[in-house]
Amino acid sequence: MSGTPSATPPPVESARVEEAALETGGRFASSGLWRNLGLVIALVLLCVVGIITSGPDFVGGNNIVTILRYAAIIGVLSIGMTFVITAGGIDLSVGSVLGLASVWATTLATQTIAANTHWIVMVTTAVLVGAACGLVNGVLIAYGKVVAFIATLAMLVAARGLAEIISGKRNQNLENNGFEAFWRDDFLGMQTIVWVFAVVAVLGWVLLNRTTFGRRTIAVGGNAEAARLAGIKVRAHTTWLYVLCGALAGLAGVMMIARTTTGSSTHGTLYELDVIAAVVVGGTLLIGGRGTIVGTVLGVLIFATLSNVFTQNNLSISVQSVAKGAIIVLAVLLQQQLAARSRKT
Amino acid sequence: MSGTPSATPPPVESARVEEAALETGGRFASSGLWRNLGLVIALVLLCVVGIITSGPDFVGGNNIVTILRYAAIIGVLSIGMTFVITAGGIDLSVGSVLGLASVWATTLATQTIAANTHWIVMVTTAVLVGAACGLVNGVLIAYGKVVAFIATLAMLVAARGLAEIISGKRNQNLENNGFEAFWRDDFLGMQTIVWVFAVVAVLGWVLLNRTTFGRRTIAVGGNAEAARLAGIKVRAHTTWLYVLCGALAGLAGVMMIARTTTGSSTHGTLYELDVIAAVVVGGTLLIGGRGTIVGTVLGVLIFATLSNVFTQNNLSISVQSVAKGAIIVLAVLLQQQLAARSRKT
Amino acid sequence: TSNEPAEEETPAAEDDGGGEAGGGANDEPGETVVIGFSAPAADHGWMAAITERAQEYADEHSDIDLQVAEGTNDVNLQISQVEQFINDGVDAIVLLPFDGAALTEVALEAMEAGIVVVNVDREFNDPNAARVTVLGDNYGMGVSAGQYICEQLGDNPDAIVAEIAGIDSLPLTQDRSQGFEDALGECGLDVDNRVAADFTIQGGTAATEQLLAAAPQIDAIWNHDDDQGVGVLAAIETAGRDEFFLVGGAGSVNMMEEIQNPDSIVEATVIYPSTQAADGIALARLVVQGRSMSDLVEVEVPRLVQLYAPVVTADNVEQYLPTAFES
Amino acid sequence: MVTDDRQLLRMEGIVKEFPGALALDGVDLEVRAGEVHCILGQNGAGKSTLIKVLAGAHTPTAGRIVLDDDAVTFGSPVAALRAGIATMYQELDVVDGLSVAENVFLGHELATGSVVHRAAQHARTRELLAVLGHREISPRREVATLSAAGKQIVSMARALSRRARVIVMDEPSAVLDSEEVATLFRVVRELTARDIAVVYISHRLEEIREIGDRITVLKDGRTVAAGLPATTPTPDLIRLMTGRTVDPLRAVAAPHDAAGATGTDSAVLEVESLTLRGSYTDVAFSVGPGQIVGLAGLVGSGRSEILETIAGARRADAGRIRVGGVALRAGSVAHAVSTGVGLCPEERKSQGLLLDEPVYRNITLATFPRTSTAGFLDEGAERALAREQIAALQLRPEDPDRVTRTLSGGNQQKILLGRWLAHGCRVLLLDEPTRGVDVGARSEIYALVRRLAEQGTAIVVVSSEIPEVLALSDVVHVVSAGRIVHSAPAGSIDEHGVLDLVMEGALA
Ligand SMILES: Nc1ncnc2c1ncn2[C@@H]1O[C@H](COP(=O)(O)OP(=O)(O)OP(=O)(O)O)[C@@H](O)[C@H]1O
Ligand SMILES: Nc1ncnc2c1ncn2[C@@H]1O[C@H](COP(=O)(O)OP(=O)(O)OP(=O)(O)O)[C@@H](O)[C@H]1O
Ligand SMILES: [Mg+2]
Ligand SMILES: [Mg+2]
Repeated sequence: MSGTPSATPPPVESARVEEAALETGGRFASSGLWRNLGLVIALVLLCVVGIITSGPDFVGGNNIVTILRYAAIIGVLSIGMTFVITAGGIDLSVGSVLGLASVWATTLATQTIAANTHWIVMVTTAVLVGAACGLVNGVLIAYGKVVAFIATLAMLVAARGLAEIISGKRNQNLENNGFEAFWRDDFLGMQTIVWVFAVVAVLGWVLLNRTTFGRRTIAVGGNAEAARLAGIKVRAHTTWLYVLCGALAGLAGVMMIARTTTGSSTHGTLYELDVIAAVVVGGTLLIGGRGTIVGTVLGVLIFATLSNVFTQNNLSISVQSVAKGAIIVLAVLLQQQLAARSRKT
Repeated sequence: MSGTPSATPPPVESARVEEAALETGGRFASSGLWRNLGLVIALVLLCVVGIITSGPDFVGGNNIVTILRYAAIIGVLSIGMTFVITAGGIDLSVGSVLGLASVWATTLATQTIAANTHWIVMVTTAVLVGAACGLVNGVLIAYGKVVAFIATLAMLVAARGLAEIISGKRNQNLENNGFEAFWRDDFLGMQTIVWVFAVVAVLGWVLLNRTTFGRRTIAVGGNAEAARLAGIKVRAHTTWLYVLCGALAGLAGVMMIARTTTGSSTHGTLYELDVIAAVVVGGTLLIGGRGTIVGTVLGVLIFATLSNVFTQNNLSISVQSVAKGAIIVLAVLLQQQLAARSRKT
Repeated sequence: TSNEPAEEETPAAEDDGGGEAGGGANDEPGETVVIGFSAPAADHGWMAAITERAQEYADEHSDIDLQVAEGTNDVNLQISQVEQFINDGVDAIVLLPFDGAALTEVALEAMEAGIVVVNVDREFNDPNAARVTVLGDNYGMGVSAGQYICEQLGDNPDAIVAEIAGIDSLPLTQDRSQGFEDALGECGLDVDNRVAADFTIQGGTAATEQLLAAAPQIDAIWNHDDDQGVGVLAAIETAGRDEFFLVGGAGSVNMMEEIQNPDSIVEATVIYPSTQAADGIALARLVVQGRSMSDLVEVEVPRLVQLYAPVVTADNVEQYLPTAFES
Repeated sequence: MVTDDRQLLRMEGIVKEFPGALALDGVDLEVRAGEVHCILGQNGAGKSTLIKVLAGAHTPTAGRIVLDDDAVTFGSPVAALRAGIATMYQELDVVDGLSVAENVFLGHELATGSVVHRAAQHARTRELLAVLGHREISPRREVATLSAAGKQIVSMARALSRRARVIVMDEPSAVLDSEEVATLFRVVRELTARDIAVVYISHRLEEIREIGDRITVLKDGRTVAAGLPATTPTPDLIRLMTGRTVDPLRAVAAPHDAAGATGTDSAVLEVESLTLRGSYTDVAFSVGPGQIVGLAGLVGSGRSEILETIAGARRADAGRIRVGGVALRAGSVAHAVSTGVGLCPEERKSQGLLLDEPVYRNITLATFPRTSTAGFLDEGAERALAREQIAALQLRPEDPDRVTRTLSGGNQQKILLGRWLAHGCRVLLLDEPTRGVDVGARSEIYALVRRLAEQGTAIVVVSSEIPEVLALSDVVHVVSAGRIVHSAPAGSIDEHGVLDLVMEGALA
């Protein structure tokens, strides 16, 4: 393919080495430690601020749980996004797919026929709806060759609209006791959705770091042409990645139902930005080829803790925004300092 | 320069090649023709739909002007974005920078001291505010090596917050007759802002295609290392690109004031998505290295006409969203068909 | 399904509503009136209800041809929608602007073009920009909520009062909060914790959880908006807190059902009518057809109609349920 | 050191340290005006790093550069260019999105007030291309549409466009065929005649014989010999570079026995009337077990496309491909790989390697499904597998966890071979397997290819170095303008014969 040289060289060789260094620092293990160390420090700093400003209760069980609950949904979305971004793609539609799934599942649940069906049916529906949207994204991108940004932007708009049509812009109130019993219940002091996040994160880590699927994902993101010539079915794989991301968005939809007891076409509005921010702050490269689940989880927790600290201090939303912007940048800069340090060692 | 890695390469190598083909298709002229032909056809189709559904008045002067007025602001933002994306970067903050600039300029204008100052002062303020935000973005990205997506996302959040603080969340009503006289006046049947868009577009075209600045922008986006080795100051250049984009966002802020007679922290909310969509549909590569002003202008007009057609037909809002999603994808697919064709020739 | 009741009840409500307001004569079909309608994005129940009520009212009147533009929060787009209505030469434009000030100029253009402009809910900053203005009472909402809470807690000056606002950057939110603050001030109370959501359920849940985590002991909460109220209640339930009572805003069906339920913490909600736009359409029709509000002696339709913001409690909830909106 | 009047440039004790790698450890280089100064060294010896230091692309950790007897420091490429040092880098340094002319004048555009004089640039570029004997390339043409060779020409034109006193060429001949190289040398002679110094890096010793005046040899980042005459006998040079004595080509003087040459009956790979419009037409040949078939021809003759089609990376417009009797699914790399076809692509960086991944993951890229159980990876097994290959290929450094990007070109090439050795295939397709590979590594690679053949692998080699093809393969097919114009046992034809055939084919 004499055409490929034109497309492949990464925008900036040196910058890419730089970036790569952030991730690898010549040797693997070491930098991974350093990178996450940077995020951990950021997180600890936030907690310190929290404790100073609003007393030791900040790290008390209640507040921790609050933060985790808040983080859970964004978290599940971020795990899926990590895979897509690692493969060099992007999915702007996660937020509205979440909304669509929540509406679909609840309309099903609120229909008399389904009132007495088991809640598993509901969950399955949501996940399938999400996976279906992901499939459309994936096929458009991998086979239709539509730029991921555009294809998923289109899905963002379309899914939201479909959700509105289905729900008639009404909140679908949940009428399924079995569901409430399981999903809104606490287990070892944590609401189910927190456990779901934990499980998804662990499985995600295994999938990305310990399976051929994860390895293929990294290869596709790192150099798709090389992956293809090595016999990896790049298109099929890409499609599966978006299906995975969509299915997780569907699951997140269920979690949103659990959290709010309703399905609504407005669920998940603008989540895509929070999710991408968390993933990238976590250290996954937007140019693809390198992804870290641990980093993503830390990124999610940092943002969740951040807004918690803000509310604890009763800050005005506007001030929060300004501070948030500054902190995002500082977090990334800190991270880079440490990564650079790690390269020297 | 490290802004460039933030460009989102499509996951599939072949997709990249395909994309490159969109742009080059063997020879420039021909493919340029083909690519734009694709967009022109899409535009014509939309107009045909418009005429069928709402009579010949659709292409009557009045409606055309309406479409152009609406397109003008997004258009000016898109020109700036075209440069940033061509250089392999991205600027998510244009919308909120627009809002900030509008607020800043109007607070200035509503201050008694400034009541009698010339409106030029106001315009200058807005543009400077925009440029300043752009400078921050540029420095963070080029020198701080913060991924463009994150840096500008932070700016998005921060600028919005700052705008709210400055305006106290009240919109600032314009009290400057000189300004109104010039900016809200018609000239040859077009409101001033339409002419501003026209001028910016033409200057943008010249800048990108006929000056060293433009050529170097493509070099930075296409192969930053090569650019560096050829003696181009990649970091400085990258910074200037974001300054340019910011300044244009400031100008767009002025246009928004002209259109609404108010400055508000809510101006320009979510414009970033519309703008990026227009630029990419226009045929500029998100991975950088290729940019087209003509395409961008056509992209902007297509979206403007689209929502105009929608209003004409008073479709249900939700149906509109679904349709919009579908149309975006179709436009891109059509575009690719023609580009592929042009490669064969 | 959850939205069936709306379909059943609302038409009825509109009919006798129309009857009381307009009297027999005004329901007679007149010459057809083309009305352009533009409102912010129907991104939550109340706004959705606004648009649907308007649509329903138009459907019931054979002489109304309603043009509905894509709901949007982009003033730039909304302006161009109005411009299109002017181009199409509609008889009247019913406009619920995302931002009143921003659409004043284009509304003036419409008026100059001889089109009857009816301004709904968010006020223009030039009285000449509209022939009729139909306003909800945002400041009044805050006052009513504040007064109710004062009645309940008045005796205890250091009671903890929390406020869950809507989209903080909207002037209407500012007005509501201002009214609330002023009314509380009357009885020596103040807002101890304030969080802002965004009229969405998820926003309500998130904001409330944070609020509850931040304030271990609360006596009363005012939630600006019953749409986000669903999320607010979910969060309260999750936290298992019930030491306080909650006052809602806008007046959705499920909030009123909560009010009917004695062991719910929801004690009251302040109505913010979702029929404003429908009323706007009704008035636009009358103006264009040169009719008057026949219960009034005046032969012209008045230029300002401000709707009342009553407090709904267990005592009077039956009276309001029929016209409540499904969030 | 003694400075004679002709001396133009001197580099003393240059040290360059990268995080985790000491690339240069005290290099001395001394260049005279009007000479062709060759730099020899194994892959990873530090040649490219040295010239990047000279070009201001890297700032040296230590050492000084003396130009016209006064010390200079190049903070940036611009500084070096101003000082009259123009460089053609090893990695193609052109911008695809720009036209040929724009690439040539990138960074020093002909412009007034930053408005480009396109006409002037086109005119000047046309002259430069004429000098380089490539009138057919239009200055307006977009560089993305040029083949690798075409791009090399463009960066050559760029170097010429500068008013340079020293022109550095880092392996310019790597992507060129013998015709192109001849033109290149003509140009070089014209330059030196104008008293311009040329620093020339290549792994092809015969080129150095032909063009070079003096030679500096690098080994492991140190200068092991400076200012040798170009007449220094090959064995000495090789010993200096590698510390061993090898003559790559003789090392593998192919036993052209009948067994190797025939074997069509039991052919492993059979290609029938294969056609890809715009690249090649009606290509047919077959490769028996243990047979090495070479495709000789000029750059752009379509050889890569043929290999890529066999590997399933391209879908032919017509024709059939069979491996061991099994017809390959057209356009399916996965199927080709699973049937035992492996391709070492021409552009190793863009088509072959995950540059930011560790070496072992690149070696196991086609194999990791096998080292895994039920989809779960066993990195231990992967590393073990990788270590075997690293040892077999004598990869430097011998570290499976090293990030691939930081290895030198030749070592990267070895990784690609290692990938298919690890995978083990019945048909191995090698596109320019020794491009940019040093003498030592070459002989290793040749020996390796031989060994594979002896183990029964069917091998197809594409190379622009005709002697290489002739020495390595049993049967040679001469490709010209997308057609096989001649097929013969390698023994029965020599370089000139091949070139004549190519020319005829091109004319026909
Ligand atoms: N960016 C880098 N980071 C770390 N090490 C590097 C980097 N670039 C080069 N090196 C190391 O420096 C040494 C010299 O590399 P260089 O490319 O100069 O070798 P070379 O002589 O040009 O080899 P070749 O003939 O294959 O081009 C190698 O060991 C390589 O691994
Ligand atoms: N990017 C490209 N765009 C269009 N045509 C190209 C491109 N690259 C190569 N070609 C054409 O495809 C054919 C084969 O090119 P290629 O260089 O792959 O042949 P080759 O024999 O493999 O040369 P090499 O010895 O460099 O491998 C030639 O006609 C060439 O001009
Ligand atoms: Mg080299
Ligand atoms: Mg080739």
